[in-house]
Amino acid sequence: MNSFLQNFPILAIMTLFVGAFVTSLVGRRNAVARNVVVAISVTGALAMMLALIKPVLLDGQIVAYWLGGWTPVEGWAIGISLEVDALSLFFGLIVTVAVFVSGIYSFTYMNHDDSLVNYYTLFLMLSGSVLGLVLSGDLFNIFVMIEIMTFTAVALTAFRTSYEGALEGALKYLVVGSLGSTSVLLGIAMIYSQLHTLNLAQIAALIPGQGGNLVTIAAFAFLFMGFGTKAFLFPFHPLAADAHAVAPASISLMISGVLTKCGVYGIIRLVYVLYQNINTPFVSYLVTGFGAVSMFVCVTMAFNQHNFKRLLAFHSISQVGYVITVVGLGSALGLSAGLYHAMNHTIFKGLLFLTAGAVQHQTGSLDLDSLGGLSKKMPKTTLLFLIGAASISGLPPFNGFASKWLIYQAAFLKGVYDGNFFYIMVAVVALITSVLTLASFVKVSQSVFFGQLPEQYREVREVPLAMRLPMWVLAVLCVVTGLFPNFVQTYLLTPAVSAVANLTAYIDSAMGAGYAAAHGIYVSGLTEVPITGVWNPVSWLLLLFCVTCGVAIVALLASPNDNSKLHISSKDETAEERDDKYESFFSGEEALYSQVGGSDLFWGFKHSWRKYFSFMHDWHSGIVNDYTLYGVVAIALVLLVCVIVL
Amino acid sequence: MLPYLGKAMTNLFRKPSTEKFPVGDAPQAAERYRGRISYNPDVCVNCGMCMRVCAPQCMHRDIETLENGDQKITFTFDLTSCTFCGMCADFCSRHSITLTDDYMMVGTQPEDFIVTGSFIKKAPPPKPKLTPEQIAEMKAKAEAAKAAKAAAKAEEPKADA
Amino acid sequence: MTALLWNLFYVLIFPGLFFCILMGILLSGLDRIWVARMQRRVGPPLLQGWYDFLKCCGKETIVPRHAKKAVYFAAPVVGFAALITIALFLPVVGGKPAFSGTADLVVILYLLTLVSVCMIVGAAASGSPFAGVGLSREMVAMISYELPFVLVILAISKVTLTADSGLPMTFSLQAIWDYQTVNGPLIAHWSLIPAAIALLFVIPCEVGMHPFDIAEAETEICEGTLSEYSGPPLAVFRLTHMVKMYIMTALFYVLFLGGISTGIVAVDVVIFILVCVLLTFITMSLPHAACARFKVEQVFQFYWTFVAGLALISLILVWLGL
Amino acid sequence: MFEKLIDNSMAKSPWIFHVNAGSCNGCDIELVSVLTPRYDAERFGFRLTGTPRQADIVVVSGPITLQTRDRLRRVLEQVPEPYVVVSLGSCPKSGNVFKGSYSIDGPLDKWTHVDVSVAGCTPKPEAIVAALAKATEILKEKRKEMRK
Amino acid sequence: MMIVNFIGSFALIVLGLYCMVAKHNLVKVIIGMGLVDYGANLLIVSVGFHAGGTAPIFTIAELTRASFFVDPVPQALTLTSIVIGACTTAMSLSLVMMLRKQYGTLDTREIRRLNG
Repeated sequence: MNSFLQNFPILAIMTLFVGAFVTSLVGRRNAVARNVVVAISVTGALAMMLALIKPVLLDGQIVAYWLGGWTPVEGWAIGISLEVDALSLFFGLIVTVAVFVSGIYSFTYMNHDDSLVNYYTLFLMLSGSVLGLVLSGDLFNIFVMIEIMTFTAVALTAFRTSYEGALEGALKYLVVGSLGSTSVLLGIAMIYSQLHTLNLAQIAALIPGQGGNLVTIAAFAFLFMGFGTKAFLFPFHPLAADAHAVAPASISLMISGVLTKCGVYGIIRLVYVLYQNINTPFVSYLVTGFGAVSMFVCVTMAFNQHNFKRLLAFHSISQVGYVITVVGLGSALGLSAGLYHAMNHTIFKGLLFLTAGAVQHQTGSLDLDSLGGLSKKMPKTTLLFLIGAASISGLPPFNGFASKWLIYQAAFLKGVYDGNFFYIMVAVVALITSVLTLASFVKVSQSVFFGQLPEQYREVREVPLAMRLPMWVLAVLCVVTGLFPNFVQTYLLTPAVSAVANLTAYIDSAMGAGYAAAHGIYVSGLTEVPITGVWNPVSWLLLLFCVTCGVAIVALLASPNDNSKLHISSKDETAEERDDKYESFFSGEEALYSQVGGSDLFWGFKHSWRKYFSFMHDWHSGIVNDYTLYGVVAIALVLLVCVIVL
Repeated sequence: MLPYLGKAMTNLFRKPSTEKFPVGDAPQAAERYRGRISYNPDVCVNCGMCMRVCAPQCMHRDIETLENGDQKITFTFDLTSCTFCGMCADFCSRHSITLTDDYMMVGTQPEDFIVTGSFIKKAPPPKPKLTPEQIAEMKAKAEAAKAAKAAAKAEEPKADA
Repeated sequence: MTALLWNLFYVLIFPGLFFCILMGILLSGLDRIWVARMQRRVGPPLLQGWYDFLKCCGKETIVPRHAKKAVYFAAPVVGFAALITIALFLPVVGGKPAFSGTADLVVILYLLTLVSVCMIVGAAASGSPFAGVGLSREMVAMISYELPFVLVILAISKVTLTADSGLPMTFSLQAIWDYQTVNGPLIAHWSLIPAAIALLFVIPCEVGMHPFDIAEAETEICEGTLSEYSGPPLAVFRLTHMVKMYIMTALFYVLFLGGISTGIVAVDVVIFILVCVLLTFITMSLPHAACARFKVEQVFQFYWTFVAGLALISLILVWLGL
Repeated sequence: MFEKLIDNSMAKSPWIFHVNAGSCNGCDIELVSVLTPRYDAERFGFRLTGTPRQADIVVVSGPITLQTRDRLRRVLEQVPEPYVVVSLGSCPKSGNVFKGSYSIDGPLDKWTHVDVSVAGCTPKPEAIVAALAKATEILKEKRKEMRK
Repeated sequence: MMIVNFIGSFALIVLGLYCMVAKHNLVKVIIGMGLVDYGANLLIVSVGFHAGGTAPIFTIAELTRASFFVDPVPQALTLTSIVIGACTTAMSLSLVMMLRKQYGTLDTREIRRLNG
């Protein structure tokens, strides 16, 4: 390995942290210098991550870097390490791309706000901490990074202090999030008490020898729930919704696209690498069950929402639920499906949050009931939103479809091969959730972008190019990763999955060759499942193109060609005088107040489930104490069940 | 739902109950159907009763005086204004208005809905002129009658007593 | 070159455009005649769908002021194209789809969703409040039938997967067809009979035929999703509706009655067409004649309790290896 | 050739949109009865649509009341070319018994061209069928003229 | 002997959680957060304690195999954790102050505009 590349992980992290520091120094007076520093930091981090693709993802090497040169002595890791295998780099790439996009977007998006130095300082700290988390090879370092992450995320959530509910959302996030941090800390303490080490590789080597040690099992429960909190799993989802809805859109992107991925990363590391107990049926049930419940509950909660970003927030948790669900299957197919969906989720949910931010930036409102008809005023944003919505709903040929398709197959095949009905039902729930997601996004598109344009938004304009550019980056990624799943599979997912499976390499590259063998770690914890069926979107797309051409030819033949009266007639929106011919048909009435509110759109569906919905509405009471109680109960239950069963 | 399914299945093999109408002749209307108005000007006495009873005022009378002093009277019935209540026919003492059973009142022009008829009303013969003697005689007759009446009145109380 | 020509033939003529339109018009005409007969009416001519299509093509297209023009025109065409694409994946004759190996059941499920979504997006783009109500109903209908549909597909996949025919592909239609060639049609598999009944119920709702046409209730919400459509785009939507009848019946044929092959293509085609016609009668004409239009929540409850229950019974039976 | 086909289909698939401009419902019921098994207008391709955007024949019943006047005008504007207006019953043509009322702003001719009228209060369904048949011929002619 | 510490940390955590769940005053909720933190810190320090060990302050030359000292890592962890806890408390208190200005109350039952 090129020794120069060896330094890239720490350099990437430090670029962001030093960038934060420099920003606060120079940015106070000079906005241009500040923006330059931010741009250099995020681009630098991205470039360094990209430079690591070749050795880590393609060649399968593992970068182990010991801070201060404190390499292990006599088989004990005494220093702090950064250990970048393909899995870490996969998440690192997700993080840096999201950070890059969010940073560029912020330049224009945040120009209405003041004290931007604080914003960028916190933003870079957040990015640095997240990157540090996924690249770290040390458990306590992970805790510190989680704390910095939570802390900066809370500060950024409350950044627009005057915004309705911003402080409230931030406080709830902080209070309930502290439960998660504490439980991670307790887990670390317990692990340390038993193993006397904090290095991930060493823990991974030592834990199987612990057998039925109650303390490590309790530590497992604590760590699982701690990372679960960071991924906003089921009983913790209300705080995600509160925080997303009130944060600036660029930060919502970070919270949903990046912070939740840290939780996912933590859980994958925990169950696949540290404890290697994913093939225990109980752990599989636990992880999959949590994922499935959050997937379903959050998508139904999204039906009740009136706020654009709050709705997106619930979907965010729902999609993370998909990821956790398949991660819990414990098969190679499931893990690769989960990683694929995690990546796609960052892309499309980032895109959706940015379009929401664009709407908020131009109209000042996020209320689904009062917005409408913006497709006329913001056509490009509408197109971007539709791409994002189609992706998240899993419509072919966008990336959401490719990953969801893998998810269904993984769940179904797991069920069939294990002869377990539970996983079949998980597959069904996943499909139904997908349809409900679609319904929810139909509601958003109808009530924000289509329909009648309210009078007060007549003067709304398209967002500037500087804001559209990051969105286009994400939209292109949506299409590209959807169109070439084989490419993604070969170059990103397979290395990451095999890195997880190849545990000995992970341990040996940190602790020295032969360490894993000495502790009896030989084989991966993954069962290989053949991937069935072929999803080849390119040929499908060609086919669709051919057919569209055919249809268009027929349509052209059918349309009268040289007659003005029988042609398509339409009226420019800007025309001053009203022409009734081009008004919407509303039984002859003037269609002025005929907008169908977003919250009423699915009353037929909601009516059938009114008991469930009213229960859920009451359950999400908005009181901090209640949310804390749910969290405490969940942690206690998981702890109890883990100790009893494992 | 099942009985409906059974019914549907049996109906499938039965003859449709649809009229053939637009192909071929229109079917006969029901007995005493009130359709297109027919007006026979030859028996009309120009009493104007029909116009009085017509709620929507669908008929219109044109009186045109001819050179010889006769009047040409034209009745016009606007079918697009008629409610086909039949009141005109009922009140027509000479049965000059009747409601036929022709219901096919379809047209593209206003003329398609006009029923009209006219007749000549002969001018009455000129009145004879009275001489002054005749007038005086008539006046005297009137006076006498008056006196007789007064006398009869005077005798009445006596009869009661 | 020959391959290209063959592909063009597939797309434009045989399982593709021409054949789909032909079958769609035929089935919709038959359906309308049957319904008329069941109501003791004469009914429209067989080619009424074709006349409707042509007439709509000859009308003016008014794009409403609130509509998003590009989406308004793109939605019907894309939806129709997606539908034709499904037809290319169905191994209707001789067990060979025109484009094999590029798709399977999940893709078809999503393409069907795409067709509905195109209608929904088009309706949303037309900016009409009635279309807003219509698209929400369309969406609820979609949520309703998707659950039983998925359960049916899972049951079928389980059966074909666990069979010892050495087939690695589970969701592949080709594999399902091959399984049926060896083991006889799936409808003869008694534990799949509830699933077949469930799929029969799914067909009319998927197509949007009368008792389930809540999205296009013409008297109630003024044509709903199609409220603002006129001219050629409307014509394409009507055509989509008709072709969908063919696609759904053909899908049932492939899933439950596949594997029948006499070896002579013409005979196979005739059998296939007859089956489609019969299925149209059972699943669309009969409920149309016998039922009034359902309410939104009734559709939802019916599909998530009764039909999904049938499909679930089937899935459990299959699971138990029966 | 294609245009000829379309012209012919125009007469074979006329869709009706019905506007009630203050009618007493008598004519409306008779119009619906045209679609019943006995008269079965569907055999000529007639179909009641819910929106003027898809209409070929607009059937107006009722005197034009002040309340319905603007709505009627809006609906008539929203019908795509070519289309035919049929006035159903006596009211739209004259106002019938409501003639001269303060709340009537008729007749229909004041607001649009009326192609076919049916008299009667109410017309018999056979008469309506005949009127619609006439309307389809006019529709075809209109389309032909527009093409030229 | 360490059992007392473990019981103490357990008690602190439970007390803190009780505060967070049952108290409706935001300041008390934050005190609860602090208590949970302290409990966790106590646990970590206790984990690294060896009875009879010396303070882990050495130069490289003094370090031998026979040296017996308490584990330094948990103490480092605790220090870090205490710092983080202080930050969190400061942050939450500042949020509480601003909330008080905006909502005019500290009662959690009234600070629930984001719900449902």
